[in-house]
Amino acid sequence: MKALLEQSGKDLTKADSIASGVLKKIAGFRELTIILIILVIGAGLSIASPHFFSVNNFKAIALALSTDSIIVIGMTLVLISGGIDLSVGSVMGLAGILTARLWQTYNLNIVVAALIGLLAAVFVGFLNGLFIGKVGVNPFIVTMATMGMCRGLDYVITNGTPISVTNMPAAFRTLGTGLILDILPVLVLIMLIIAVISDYTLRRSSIARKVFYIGSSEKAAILSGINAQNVKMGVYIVSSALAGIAGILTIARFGVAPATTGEPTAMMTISGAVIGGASMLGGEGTVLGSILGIVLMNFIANGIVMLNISVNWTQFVTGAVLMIAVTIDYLMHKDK
Amino acid sequence: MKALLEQSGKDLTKADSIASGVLKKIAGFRELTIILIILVIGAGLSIASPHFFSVNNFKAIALALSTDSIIVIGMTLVLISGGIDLSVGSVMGLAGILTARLWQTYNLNIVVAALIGLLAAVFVGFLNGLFIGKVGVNPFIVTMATMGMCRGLDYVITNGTPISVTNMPAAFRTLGTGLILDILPVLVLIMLIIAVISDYTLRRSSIARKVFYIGSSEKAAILSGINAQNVKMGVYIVSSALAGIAGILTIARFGVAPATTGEPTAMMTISGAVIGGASMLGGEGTVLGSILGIVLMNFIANGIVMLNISVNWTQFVTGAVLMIAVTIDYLMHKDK
Amino acid sequence: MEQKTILSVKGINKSYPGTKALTDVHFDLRQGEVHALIGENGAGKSTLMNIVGGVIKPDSGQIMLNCKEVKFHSPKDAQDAGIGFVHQEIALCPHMTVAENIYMGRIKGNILSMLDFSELNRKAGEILSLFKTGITPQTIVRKLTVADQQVVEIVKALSLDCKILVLDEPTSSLTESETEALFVTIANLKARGISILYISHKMSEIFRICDSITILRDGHFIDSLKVKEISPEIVISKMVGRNITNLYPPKSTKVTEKIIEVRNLTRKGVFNNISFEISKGEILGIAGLVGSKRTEVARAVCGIDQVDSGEVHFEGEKVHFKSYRDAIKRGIAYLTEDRKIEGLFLNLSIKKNITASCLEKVSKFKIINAGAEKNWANSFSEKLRIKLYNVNQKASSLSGGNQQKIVIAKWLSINPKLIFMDEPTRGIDVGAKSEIHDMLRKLSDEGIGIVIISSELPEIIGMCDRVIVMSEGRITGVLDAKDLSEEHIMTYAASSQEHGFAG
Amino acid sequence: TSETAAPKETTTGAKAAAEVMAGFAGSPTDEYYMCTFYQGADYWKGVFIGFKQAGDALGVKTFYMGCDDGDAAKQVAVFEQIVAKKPKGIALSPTVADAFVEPINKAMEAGIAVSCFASDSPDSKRITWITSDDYRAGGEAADFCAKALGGKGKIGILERPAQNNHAARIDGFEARIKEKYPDMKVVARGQAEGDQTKAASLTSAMIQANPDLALMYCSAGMEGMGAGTAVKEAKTNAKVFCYDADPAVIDMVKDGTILACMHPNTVNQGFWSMMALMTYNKGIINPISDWKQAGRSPIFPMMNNGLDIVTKDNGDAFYVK
Ligand SMILES: Nc1ncnc2c1ncn2[C@@H]1O[C@H](COP(=O)(O)OP(=O)(O)OP(=O)(O)O)[C@@H](O)[C@H]1O
Ligand SMILES: Nc1ncnc2c1ncn2[C@@H]1O[C@H](COP(=O)(O)OP(=O)(O)OP(=O)(O)O)[C@@H](O)[C@H]1O
Ligand SMILES: [Mg+2]
Ligand SMILES: [Mg+2]
Repeated sequence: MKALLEQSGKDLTKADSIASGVLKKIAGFRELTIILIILVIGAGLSIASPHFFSVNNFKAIALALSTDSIIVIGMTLVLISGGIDLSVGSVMGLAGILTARLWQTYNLNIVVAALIGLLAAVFVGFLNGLFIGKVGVNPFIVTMATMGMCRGLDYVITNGTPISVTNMPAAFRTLGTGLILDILPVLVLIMLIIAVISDYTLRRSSIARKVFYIGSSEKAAILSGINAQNVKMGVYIVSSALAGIAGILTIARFGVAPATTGEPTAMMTISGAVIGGASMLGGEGTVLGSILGIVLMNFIANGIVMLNISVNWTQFVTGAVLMIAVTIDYLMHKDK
Repeated sequence: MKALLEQSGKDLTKADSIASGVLKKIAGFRELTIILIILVIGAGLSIASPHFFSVNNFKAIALALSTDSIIVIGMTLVLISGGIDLSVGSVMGLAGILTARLWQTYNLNIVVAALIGLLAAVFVGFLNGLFIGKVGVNPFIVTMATMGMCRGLDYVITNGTPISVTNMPAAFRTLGTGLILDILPVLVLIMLIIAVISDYTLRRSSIARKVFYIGSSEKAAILSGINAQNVKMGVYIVSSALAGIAGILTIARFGVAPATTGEPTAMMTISGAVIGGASMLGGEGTVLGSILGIVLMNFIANGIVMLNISVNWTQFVTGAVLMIAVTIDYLMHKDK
Repeated sequence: MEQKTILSVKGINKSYPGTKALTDVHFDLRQGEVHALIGENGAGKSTLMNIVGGVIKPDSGQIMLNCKEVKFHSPKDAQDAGIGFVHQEIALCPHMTVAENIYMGRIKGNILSMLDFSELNRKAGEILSLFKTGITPQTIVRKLTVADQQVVEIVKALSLDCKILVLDEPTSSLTESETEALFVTIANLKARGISILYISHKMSEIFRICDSITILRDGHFIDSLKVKEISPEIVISKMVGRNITNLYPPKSTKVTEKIIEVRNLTRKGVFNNISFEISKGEILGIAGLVGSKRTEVARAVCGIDQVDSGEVHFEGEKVHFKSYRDAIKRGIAYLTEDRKIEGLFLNLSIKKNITASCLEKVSKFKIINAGAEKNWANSFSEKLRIKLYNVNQKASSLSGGNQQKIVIAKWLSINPKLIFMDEPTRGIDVGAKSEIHDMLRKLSDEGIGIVIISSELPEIIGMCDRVIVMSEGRITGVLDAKDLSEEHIMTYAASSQEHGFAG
Repeated sequence: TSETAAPKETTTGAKAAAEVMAGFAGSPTDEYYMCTFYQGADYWKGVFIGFKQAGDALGVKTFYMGCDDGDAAKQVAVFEQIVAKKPKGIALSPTVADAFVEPINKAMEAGIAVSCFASDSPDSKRITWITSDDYRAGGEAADFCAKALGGKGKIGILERPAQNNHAARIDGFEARIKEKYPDMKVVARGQAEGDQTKAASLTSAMIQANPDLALMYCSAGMEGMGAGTAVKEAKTNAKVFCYDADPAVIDMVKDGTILACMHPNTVNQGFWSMMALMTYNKGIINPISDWKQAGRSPIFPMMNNGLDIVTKDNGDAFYVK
């Protein structure tokens, strides 16, 4: 009898330890708290507003956050490398605007036009990488300068007037406006595909690990023979390229390319990434976390409309909720 | 004869070494290159435009940069501590708007109103310090949240409509509009006084030194017996207080308090400080350098007006000049 | 049998602003030999190795590898040429796992560049097992102690398939057992024909494992010798330019009143029931293996970490330090074992580093007197013989040993009444070490309480008047000066039960 | 609702002016500036077209300068630096009225004529204000929308509350709704800060919260385009009304994404600003014996440059080039 008891006792402990192991694994999962916070906010909104928890609202939110989610992937990479990229918004604008201008005024094939737009974005990333990685100038200033230059080009190319491309080929516009099975926007699908691939790549690929090495300790990385210059170059190119893709998708969605496209993007994506656990000092960050950061911000924005909060209070409430959310997130990770 | 030669040879070397010592001292002076760059841009503009080198233009530039120069001092301190303060612009707005509302709607004495406005700013600094210093949340997110909250309050207090206070007591408005000897604006004088005192304090005071220690290595600072929490608290309070002062001076200058006051301020002051040698990683920065950074940015902006650069090209030119300037500055400091 | 020369450097010069680090230095390294590079702090050893390792470029000079001249433009070039390097300053990525750090620089995935982490961890675990430490490949490096990080550094270099291995003070933070493991590995490598360049300030090590020695002094080549043909005394005199006879100062003569008494200090899960006392005039040693929680005890007494129970009596009065600041105010200081992260402000000047904890001493009305601060720093750098160009130099531009001296200067600056020194002479050359030891004895004679935590048993034995030995967070033995020997200490350090000293 | 001539005729008007008023011409060294905030916005382009046409006709140099954002301090800095260049006149659209009182007065004292357009600084000594009157535009927009919706329905608003002229567009609209259309109700308001993605997110959230939303009223074109896309994506029948008839907006009006947009006659605004400045400088008109002593401007205190509502039917007529 005693033996039996002991036996079952042992099993219990074992089961217990497995359970606690799983629990630990889950608790150690960096993104858990932010997911919980998002769920809590979501639950609150579902109770407070009958319209929040609906397929259509989620579709709307997903559409709203898809381009930022694409761009935040690049931003995450940049932050992990220990840098910052303020130029994403204006690069996003540039790619879209150039594509629109080439198609509309110069009658280029839309695919060719989009490729050139993307190439222009990549070129800006190359410039950023050149000055930051090779020359060694401060990333904040370099990307602020390229931000200004690209935004300038956005004005020059549009001449201040939004370029209208509503009549672009339907296949192209489908990228921004299409719906799959009448429920999943193509844009959201594209975002999800990019996100899943890059989340996996960031965790698994040896090239992406190099970005972590550099951000964690550039000196150690260089001493170990990692070519920090090239890796940084790559990081800024990826960031710009993703911004470029987002820019092209944006014109496909709206059918218009104004010079101001992407003005709030840099702040939005930096915040999203930092909320999601990326460190401004480098070495830390995940794609999942960053996208969750963007989701959190969009939930707050959506909630404000759902709860019919007055325009004047919008920014106050956003700030306050953000403060509470990140403080909770921080406190829950403090010991780890 | 030979002895004589040797003698003089020796002396020559000595004179040489004194001269090179002085040269080294000057060359070692961090702010030298940026001063040179400013002088070169100034010289270029003087040649290109007959209006640049004029008392009125310099007065206009000095007025334009005075509030940013006050705020950049706090930003420098924050950056030295290894943090960042995105809330300065909205705090600047808040102090001015609250002062204006208290005076205009509640008929408070202007001095009392201004003190309350300043107190509100200090309180925001306290909040920033609390969450960043004591709790330990990321400075970017905390100040982004307080930025949102203050901007929100700015909208709530103004209700979106700029508060007009043109008829404030003359003595108060003199702070913003007065001229000394018909040439030196009072506002510029105030800025200069604050700048000189804080430049000295930052170089010399033991409290300010602690900010450098924390920014250079927070761990080492704590293990040297420095109360990092309190120092950080202080840093954010100073930053907000200076932003508050700038906000009150702004309403004295313009006689009106719009909710948007200070929107570009955070970017402007961060850039100015970084251009002037402050490090986003902490531990480095001077008041003189940061103000010179602001001067540089204002020279560029002024040059665009002076040279009648077309609106569409403004941002491009600003970005390009900035890129060139900081690259030169960087290359000249590279070896040191 | 004369082996062939694999590496030969000639006419190397390197200057920094204000300092000529190397002047016309040359030496030859033969295949399969262990070649020591020795010299005082700041003699230029690390600089020379950094040139060999492609980290910095010489102003002039040649590097011949297998009789062919090579020019390295980056550490990668040197690595590709078969040169492995353990740097003096730990250069790991703190956010990443041990395994990832070990394979940093050679990390390669499959065709899609995807990594197999379990394979990576397995391989890392294999090499790590050489050192019998508790380090697991999945641990995040940030969470390791300096000692463990040093092991990782070494393992990382060993895992390289190199022809020449440079070890710059690899044992400075290792304990005996890890040092032994390293020596076994070095012997294996040597047997495989790999050449090793070995920098250390520990003569015993050099005479145990090295075949030849190159001596540098003030950036100049002094001599290259065969170990078999020379004695430590001669090496030291060639190295410092004078004779050093008495390595350790005489022991305490009179012990007076008690300074501090620690009773039953416990921090759950870390250490238990720690009791000891220190009196004026004696130097107390704390010995133990890495992980015996010596550091944690010292930190707790200083109020850096909080305890669960126990009492501290300082100067006859019960004290409870809420923070380290309180302890510093009372004159209690802790010199950290991790100088790079916890001790130094690398991008600030030497001057500012030295005065970090005593600003009030050089300022009036909270305004720092620049002259006074400079004098203060100068006087300490003279006292500790810090090799510098001027005190406005950044701390990062000093040699490793001189950086350690700065940290010591910082704490001596506060005129402490009691100081815990965690590995105080790590990386410090023999000459300076004996000066520091003399100074500690002098301070102790002046009535300052001194506690030395050291993994270097000779230092413990040579310096201390009383030693407590710790193991797994408990005090397992207390030894008086007359009973001090390596065997006794090691017995207690390895035991898990409390002993009184019997015999 | 169309009150003024189409742009084409304005051009003819400029030529006519040049012929009739030959003696009115300025000197080619005279410089006239136009100064705005959010300088890249399309709105100002139309204004500058008119400003430049008049300037060319009168033989003076015209320039356009401004600041990138809506920050009063920044715009004042640009304005004061323009003043330092001692031009003959400045046409100004101030971001915040009172912030410009002193700077305008100082410029006037220094002999530089300043007139306001679009937005105003009424307490300053500026010689005149030329505008389409945004408050009235808001009222007319309300009438138009009410008619299109049959006088009832829920309304969402996208606004830029800190900008005087945008605020007036909203205030005028709301006042008219309250006054005349009891069955129409504003149920949601938001600010998208000129970003179409934000505008789209806000609009879709508003539609989710109010599935029967009938109208999105937007104080600017960027907001209108974003709202239009969101309405399409949500597949509801909500209509979008906005301002700024730039070509992209007109395209969307024509394809039905946007119901209609308000077009202030910007070219006229610029043209008459130039004319007013010149008239003032040349002292051509002196309505009373001594206007300087009387402390008033010799010319009209305000001029309405008119506005149009651009719909599917008349859209083609409004492409400015
Ligand atoms: N970046 C630098 N700037 C200026 N001086 C430097 C720099 N790096 C090294 N030095 C100087 O070069 C000299 C040689 O330094 P090195 O690090 O080679 O000494 P070391 O022999 O390794 O000393 P230790 O035993 O203390 O490690 C020192 O005087 C040091 O201060
Ligand atoms: N029981 C243990 N078994 C194996 N390793 C341990 C154990 N406890 C601690 N360690 C290792 O030792 C480290 C803790 O070192 P700690 O600082 O406590 O040692 P210490 O005695 O102070 O040594 P030192 O004086 O060299 O710093 C941990 O990072 C851990 O890796
Ligand atoms: Mg060294
Ligand atoms: Mg330890």
